[in-house]
Amino acid sequence: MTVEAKPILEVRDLRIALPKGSDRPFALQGLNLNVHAGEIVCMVGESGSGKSLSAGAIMRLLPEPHVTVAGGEITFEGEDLLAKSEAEMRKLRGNRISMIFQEPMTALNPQKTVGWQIDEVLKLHMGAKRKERQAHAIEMLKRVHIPDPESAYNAYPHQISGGQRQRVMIAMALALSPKLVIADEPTTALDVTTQLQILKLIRDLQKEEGAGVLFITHDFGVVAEIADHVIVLRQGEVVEQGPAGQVLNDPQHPYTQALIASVPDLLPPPHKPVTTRPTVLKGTGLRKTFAARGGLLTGKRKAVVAVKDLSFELHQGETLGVVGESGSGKTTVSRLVTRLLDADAGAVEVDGTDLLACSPAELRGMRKHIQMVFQDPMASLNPRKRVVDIIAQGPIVHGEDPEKARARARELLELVELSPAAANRFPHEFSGGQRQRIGIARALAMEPKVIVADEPVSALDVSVQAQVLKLLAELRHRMNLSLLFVTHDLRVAAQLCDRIIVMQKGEVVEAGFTAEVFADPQHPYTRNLLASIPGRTWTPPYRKTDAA
Amino acid sequence: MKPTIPPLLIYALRRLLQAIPVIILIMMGTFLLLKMAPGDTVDALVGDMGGADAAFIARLRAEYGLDQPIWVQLWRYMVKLATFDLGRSFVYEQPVATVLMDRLGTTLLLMATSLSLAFSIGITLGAFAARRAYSLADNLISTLGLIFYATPSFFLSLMMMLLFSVKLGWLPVGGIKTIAGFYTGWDHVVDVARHLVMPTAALSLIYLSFYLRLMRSSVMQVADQDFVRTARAKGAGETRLMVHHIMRNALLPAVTLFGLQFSTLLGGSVVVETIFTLPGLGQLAYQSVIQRDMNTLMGIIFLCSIIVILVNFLTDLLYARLDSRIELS
Amino acid sequence: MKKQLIGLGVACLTASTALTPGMASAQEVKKGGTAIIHMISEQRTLNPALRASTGVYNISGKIVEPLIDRSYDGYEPVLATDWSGSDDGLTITVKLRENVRWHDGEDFTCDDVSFTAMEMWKELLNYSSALQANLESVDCPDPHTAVFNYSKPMPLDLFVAAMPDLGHPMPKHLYEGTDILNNPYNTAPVGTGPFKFVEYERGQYVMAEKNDDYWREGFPYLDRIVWRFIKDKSAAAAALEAGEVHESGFIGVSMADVVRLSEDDRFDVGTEGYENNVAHSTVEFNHRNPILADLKVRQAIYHGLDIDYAIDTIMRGFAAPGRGPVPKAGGDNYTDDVKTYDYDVELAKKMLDEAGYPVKDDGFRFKLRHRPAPWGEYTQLWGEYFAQAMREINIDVEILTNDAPGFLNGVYRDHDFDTANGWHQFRSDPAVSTTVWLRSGQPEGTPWSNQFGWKSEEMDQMIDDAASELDPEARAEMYHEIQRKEMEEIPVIFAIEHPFISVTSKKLKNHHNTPRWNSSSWYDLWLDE
Amino acid sequence: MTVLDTDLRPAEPPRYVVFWRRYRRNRAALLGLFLFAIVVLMALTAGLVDPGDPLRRAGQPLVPPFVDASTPLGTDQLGRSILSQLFYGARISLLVGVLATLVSIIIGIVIGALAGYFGGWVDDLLMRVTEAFQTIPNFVLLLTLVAILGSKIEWITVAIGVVSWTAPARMVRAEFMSLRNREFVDAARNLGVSNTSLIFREILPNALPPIIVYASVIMALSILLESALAFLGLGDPNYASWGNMIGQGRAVLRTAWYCSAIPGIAIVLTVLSFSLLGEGLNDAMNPRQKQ
Repeated sequence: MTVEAKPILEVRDLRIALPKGSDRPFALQGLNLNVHAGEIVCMVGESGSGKSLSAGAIMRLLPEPHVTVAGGEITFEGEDLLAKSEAEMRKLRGNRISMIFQEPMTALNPQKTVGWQIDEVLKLHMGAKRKERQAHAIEMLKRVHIPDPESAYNAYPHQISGGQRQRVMIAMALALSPKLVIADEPTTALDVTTQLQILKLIRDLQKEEGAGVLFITHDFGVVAEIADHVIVLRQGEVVEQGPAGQVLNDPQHPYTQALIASVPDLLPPPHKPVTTRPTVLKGTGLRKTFAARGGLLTGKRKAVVAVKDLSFELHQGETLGVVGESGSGKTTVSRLVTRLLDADAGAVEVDGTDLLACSPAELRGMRKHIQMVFQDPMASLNPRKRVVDIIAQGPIVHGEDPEKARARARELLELVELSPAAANRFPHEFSGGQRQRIGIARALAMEPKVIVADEPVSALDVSVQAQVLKLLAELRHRMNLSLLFVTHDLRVAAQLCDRIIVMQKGEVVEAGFTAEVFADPQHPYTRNLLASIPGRTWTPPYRKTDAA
Repeated sequence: MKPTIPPLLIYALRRLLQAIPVIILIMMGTFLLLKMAPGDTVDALVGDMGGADAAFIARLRAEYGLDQPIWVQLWRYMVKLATFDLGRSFVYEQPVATVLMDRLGTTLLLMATSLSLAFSIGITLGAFAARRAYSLADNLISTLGLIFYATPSFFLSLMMMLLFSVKLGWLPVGGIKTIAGFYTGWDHVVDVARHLVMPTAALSLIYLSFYLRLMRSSVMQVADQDFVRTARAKGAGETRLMVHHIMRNALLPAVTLFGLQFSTLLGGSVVVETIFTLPGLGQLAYQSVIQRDMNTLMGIIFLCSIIVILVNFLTDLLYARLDSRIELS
Repeated sequence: MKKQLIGLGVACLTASTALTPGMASAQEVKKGGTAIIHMISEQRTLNPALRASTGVYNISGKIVEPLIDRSYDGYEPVLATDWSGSDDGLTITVKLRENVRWHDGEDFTCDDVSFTAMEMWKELLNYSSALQANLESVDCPDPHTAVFNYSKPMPLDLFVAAMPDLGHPMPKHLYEGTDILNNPYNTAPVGTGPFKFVEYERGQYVMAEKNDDYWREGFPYLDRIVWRFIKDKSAAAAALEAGEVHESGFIGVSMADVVRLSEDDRFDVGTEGYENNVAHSTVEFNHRNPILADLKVRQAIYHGLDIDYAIDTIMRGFAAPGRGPVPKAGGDNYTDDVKTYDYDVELAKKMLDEAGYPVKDDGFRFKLRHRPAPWGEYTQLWGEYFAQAMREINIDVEILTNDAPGFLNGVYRDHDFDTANGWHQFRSDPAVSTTVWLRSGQPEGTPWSNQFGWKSEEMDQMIDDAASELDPEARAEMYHEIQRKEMEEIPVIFAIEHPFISVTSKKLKNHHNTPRWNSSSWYDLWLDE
Repeated sequence: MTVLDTDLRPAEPPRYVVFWRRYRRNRAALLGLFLFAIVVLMALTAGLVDPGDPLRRAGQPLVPPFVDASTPLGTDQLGRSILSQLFYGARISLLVGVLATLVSIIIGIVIGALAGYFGGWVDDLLMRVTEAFQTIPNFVLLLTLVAILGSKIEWITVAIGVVSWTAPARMVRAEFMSLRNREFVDAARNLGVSNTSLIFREILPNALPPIIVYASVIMALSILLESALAFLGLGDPNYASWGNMIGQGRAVLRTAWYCSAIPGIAIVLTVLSFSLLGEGLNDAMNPRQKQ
C-alpha cells in the first residue's frame, strides 16, 4: 500500500483491557489501522473478536470503568483522541465522527419522532435556526431515499419499517458531513434485499461526501460487496490485513483461509432422484391467519395472513428448503407442520396419518415421528436441565426406561461429535454451535421420520455454521433423514437443499430443484432475492478445509 | 356511514364494560365474606351502648333487616346497588353516600399529597442515585430508602408525634383542622396543611422508597440501552441524555406502579388515620369492619373500586401519552 | 406515689367524704372560652333517651338534662323539683320545673315527659325498657306534674337512682309522629341544658355553644364545648400535653400515661367524678364445662389470681379488690362482710388436686379457652395476666382474641368459651343492670347477663324479692345476702372494682365535682385561660 | 487454525458456587445475609436462652434494660422478660414471614401459571379475580379476614398470604406469557410432554427466579402487616411476637420506651435483612442486570 495522503484515522497499537475475571485480559491487543478519506475499511471477525469495542474506543464510548483503553494511540485528523476531554469529544461526536449501529429498532429512542432525533444532531452541532434545521433534516431524509420525507419527519420509529429506520440512522450519521463514519454491523438485522439497498446507499453517500468509513461486519459476502481494505480480527488480534481483493481471493493466514472456506458458495448440489422415493410428509392446503390481539384503544386490529394455502411433499431422504425473508411465513410453516400452532385449514400427513386431525392423546404419540431443530441455540434448551436429561426427555415421555434413555443420550452426544463427558453439564456451559448439536441430538433421540429444522444455523458464526451444516449433511446421509429446512440464507439453502420452496408474504412464489431455481429463477421475487445476495459475484477461492 | 365516535370514548366505554363484572364480583364477594364474620352490627351497637335487653336487640335486628336469610339480604343489596343506592349506615344513621362524601375529601387530600410527594421525591432521588450508581451519594440514598421501607408506619408516626408535637410543639397532634379555630380563606389552607404534614410523611415514606428503588433500577436499565448510546454518539451531554432520552423511558414502570398502588395506599392509611385522628375512609373502613357496618364498608369498597378503576384508566391514558409506541387511535 | 394514689382512689369511692378537687372558690370565675374534651370513641346517636351509655351522656348531658341528677350530697333536682311515691308503690308523682324552654324556644312540659317515657324509655331505651316494663302510663294532671303509673310496685329508690341515667325527657314536638329511631334530632339533639348543639363532624368532633336562655341564672360560664374523637390513646396523651385537649375521661389515655401525667403539675389526675360509674373487672365461667361447674375449681382459680398484683401492674393502683356484685359505690346496698379468696398458689393447687384434676404429663391439669373482651389495653392485659396466673397453677390457657361483635357473640350467644374476662358497669342500683348477671333465664344473646349456664333457684328468688321490696333498709339487707351468696358460689368473679380515671388540665375549674361528672351538665365549669 | 467447535470449554464450578460468587459481590447483600442469619439464630436458640414460657412473669414489671441480670433487656408491663420475648418473637416473625409468603406465592403461582399458560378465557377469568383482589385495599381485607377468623396466629398467617398473592400472580403470569413461546417449551411440547409437565417442570423452574426475589419483598411486607395488626390489638396474645410487644409497649412508650423500641428495631433490622437479601438474590440470579 502506498501512502498517498495522510489518513483521517490512525490507530496505533491499541489495547483494550477487560475487567478482571473475563476469559482474557485484553479485548484488543495491538490494533493498527488507517482509514483514508473516501475509503471503506472493513473490520471482519467472528463474535468475541473485539471489533465492536475498537469502534467504542475510537468514539471514546467504552463502558468505562469496566472496559478501558490500556495503551496505544488514536489519531483523528492529526489530533490525539485519547487526550481529549469529554467536552471536546462531545463536539466531535455526531459532527466529525459519526456512527451507525446494528439494531435500528433499539438504536432509536422509541419516544421521540424521527425528525426530533435527526434535529438533535443538528441542534447540538450546527447552531442554525429551527426552520433551517428542519429543512436540512428533510433534505437528509430525501437523500437516504425515504419516501415522503415530510411525514417520516413526524413519525415515531415504530411507525416505519426496519430498512427505513436504518436509513434514518444513516441520515443522522451523515447529516453534518462527517469525516469519519463508523458503521457497526449496520445491515446484519436486515433482510437480504434491504441489506443490499443499504449497502449501496452507504457506498453512494460515502462517494459523494468523501468520508472515510470504518465498516464492521462478520459477513464475508458484505465485505466482498463493499470493502476497499480489509482487516481480519481474531480474539483481539489482527491476523491479516490488506486490500479487499487480496484478502478475499488470496488469504495468507490460515484463519482467514478457514473463514473464507466456511462461506457457503452458491453452487447447489446436483439433484438427486428424490421425487421417486416414498413421501414421508405431506402438507395440503395449509392456512394460518393471526387474529392479532386488541390494541389499547382500537379494540381489534387487522388480522395477518401468515400462510396462505400451502401444499408440499417431502420424500424419504430428501431435504426440502423453505426460503423467504422475514414476514414470508416460513417460520409459521415449521410450527404448523409440527402442530405447535394449529392451522386454520389443511392437513399434514406424516406417513399417511393426518397430524392435524389427531386427538391430544394421539398427537402426543405422533410427535415422535416428526421432530424439530430450533433457531436459537440459547432459547431452545431448558437452561435448568442437564444435557443428558434434555436429550433423554423425549424417549422417557414415550415410555422408554429412563436409564436406557440416558445411556442412549450419551451415545447420541458422540454421534453429534460431543464428548459424553458433557452429558451432566447445563446448556449455558456450551458454545452456540455445541448447543445446536445438542438440539440435533434431542431430535434424533426420538428416531423421527422427519426433522423440521427452523433456521438452525442463522445464529451461528460462519465457521461454526459450516461445521454444523456439515454434521447435518453427514447425519442425513448416514441415517437417511428427511429434512424440512427453513432458512432465510440462500447460500445455506444452496448448499444443503435438494429442492426449495420460495415464499413471499405467506405464499409460495416458486418451487423446484435447487439447482434449477438458482440457475433460472422464474418469479421476479426469486430473481430479486438471488440478485441481493451480498458478494454474489465473488466465489470463495479455495476450499482447503473440509466443509461440505 | 355511522357517525364517528372519538376513540377515547370507545376506549372508556370498553374499560367500563370490563370493570362492571369486576365490581359485581367484588361486591358479592365482600358481602358474603362479611356475613361470615361472627356477630353483626347489632352486637357491636349493643357493645358500644354497654348492653341492652333481649327484646331491644331483636327489634333492632328486624329494623336493620338482619333477620332475613343471607341470600335475601344479598339480593336486596345488589338490587339497590344497581340503582346506585348504597343504603343507610347502621352506625351513622345517615345514608352511606353522605357518610362517604364526608370522608372522601380528607382521604383524597391525604392520598394525593402522599402519593405525589412519594412519586416526585422518590423519582428524583432514584434518578439521581442511578446516575451516580455505587457512589457515596447513591449508597446514602439507597440506605435511606431501605430504612424508610423497613420502618413500620405506626412506629414512625408515634416517633414524629413525640418529637414535633409534644417536644417541639411545632405541629398539631392530629385531626384535619383546628377545631373551634374558625379559620377561613388562606388561614384555613395553612391550618389544614399543618395538620397533614405528619400523616403525609408517615404514609408516603414507604411508597417513596418503592419509587426510589424502582426508578434507580429503571434509570440504570434504560441508560444501558442502545438509543442512549446513539445519543451519546451524537454528542449529547449527560443532562441532555437524562432529560430527553432516559427519564421519559424510565418513567414508564413508575407510572404503572402508580396505578397499582392506589388501593394499597388506602389500606395503609387505616393505621395512619387512626393515629392522627384523620376523618378519612381508611379509618372509616376499619371502624366499619369492627362495628359490622355492612352498608358502609360495602360502600367504601364500592367507592374504592371506582376510584381504583378510574385511576387505572387515567394512568393508562397517561402511559399512552408518555409511550408513543401505544397508539391512541 | 403509687400508694398515695390508691389511698386517693379508695377515699373518693366513699363519696360523701370526697373534697372537690380543683376547687375554685378562692379564685375569681372567668367567663367564656372553649373547653376541649377528649372522647375515645364515637356513639351512633346523641339521644340519651335512646341509648343509655356514658359515651352518649358525656356529650348529650350538656345539651339534654335528666329529671334528677346526683351530687355528692345525694339526689339533686334538675328538671324535676320534687318526687314522691304512693305506699303501694304503683304510682310515682314528679313535679316538674317551670319556665324551662327547649333550645328551640318551646316550653318544657309534662307532655314531653309523658311522651318520652312511654315512647322511648319504655320502648326503645336499653336497660330502661326492662326497668319500665311495668309502666302503664304517665298522666299529666297539670303541665308541670307527671304521674307514673305502674302495674307492679316500683320502689321509689330504684326509680330515683335510675333517673340520672335513664330519665332524660326529649322534646315531644320534634319527635311525635316521626320514625323515632331515624329522627335527625337523634344526632343533633335539642334539649334544655346549658349548651346548645352546634355541629357534629363524624369522626372528628361535636361542638356545642352556650345557651343564653338557660334556666340557671348566670350560667353557664363557658362559651363553647368541643368533644374531639381521638381513638389512639398515645395520640390523646400527646394532645393533652400539647394543650390541644383539656380533659380526657374514662381512662382515655394509657395507664402508663395516667401515672406519668399524674406527676406532671399541669394536670389533675384522679378518680373523682365516677362514683356513679364504677365498674368491675370480671372473670366469667362457662358452667356448661363440667370442670368449671365444680365449685372447688372456681375457688381454686380465684385463689390463683394475685388480685393485688394485677391492681398494681395493670391498674397502677387506681382500683380495689372486688367484693361481689355490688361495689362500694353502691352505698347502703354494699357490704364487705363476705367470703374472700386470698392469693395462695399452693392452696389453689391443692384444691385442684382434690377436685380430681392432677397435673398430667404435659405439665398441665386441663386447658381453658379464654376470651378477653376487646375493650382496649386494660381488658387485654387482664386476659394475658389471667393466662399467666393460670399457668402458675398448671392450667393451660389459650387466648381467643376477637373484635367486639366476635367477642359478644362468642361469649353471650354461642357460649363458645370456657372463661372470659370483661367489664361489668354498675349503674347506681343493683336492680338496673347487675342482677341480670346472676338471674337465670336471660334470653340468649343478651350481652352482660347470665349466659354462663349457671342456675340457682335460691338466687333467682332472692333477686326477684329484692326487686319489688319497697322498704329501703330491707332492700339493702337483701342485696347484702345476694352478695354473700355470690361470693360463696362465685358463678362469676367480680375480681376488681375500679372507678374510671380522668386526666384534666388545671386550666379547667370546677371539674369533677359530682359523682357522675362526665355525664353531668357542666353548667358551672369554667376555663382559666 | 480455528478452534474446533466440538471442543468443550472447561467445566464450570457447581451452580451454588457460581451463585455464591455473584451474591458476595454485593456487600449490602452480605450484610443482609448476616442480619438474616442472626434472626434465624435467635429463632433457633430461643429455647436455650430461656427454656421456660416467655410469657410467664419473670420479674418486677417495667424493669429497664441492663439493670437486672435475670432479665437483661428489662421487662414489660406484666413482668415478662423482653429478651426472651425477643428471641421467641423471632420464631413467630420468621414463621409468619415464611409461611405467609409461601401461601401467597403458591396461590400466585397457580393462578398466574394457569392464566399465563392457557391465556384466552382462563386468563380473562383469573385476571378479573386478581383485579378484584387488587382493588380491595389489602389491609382492609386483612382486617376483615381477621375479624372473621379471629386472631389465631395460624389464621393471621393465612390471611396475610391471602391478601398478598396478586403481585406474584401477575409476575408469574407475565413470566409464563413470555416463556410459553420460548423454543425450549415448544421443543418439549414437540416431544409429547403433557401440559402439566410443561407448566411445572419446564416453565415454572425458569419463571421462579424473579418470584424468589419478590418473595423477599412479600416476606418483609408480611412482617410489617403482622406488626400493624398487633398494633391495632389484633395480634395473637398466646405467642410472644414483636408486633404484640410494640402494640402493648406503645401504651408505656413515654415512660418505658424500651418495651416498644427494642422489638421495633428488631422489626426494622429483619425487614432490612429481607430486602437486602432480595437484592443480593436478584444480583445473583439475574446477572445481566448488573453493569
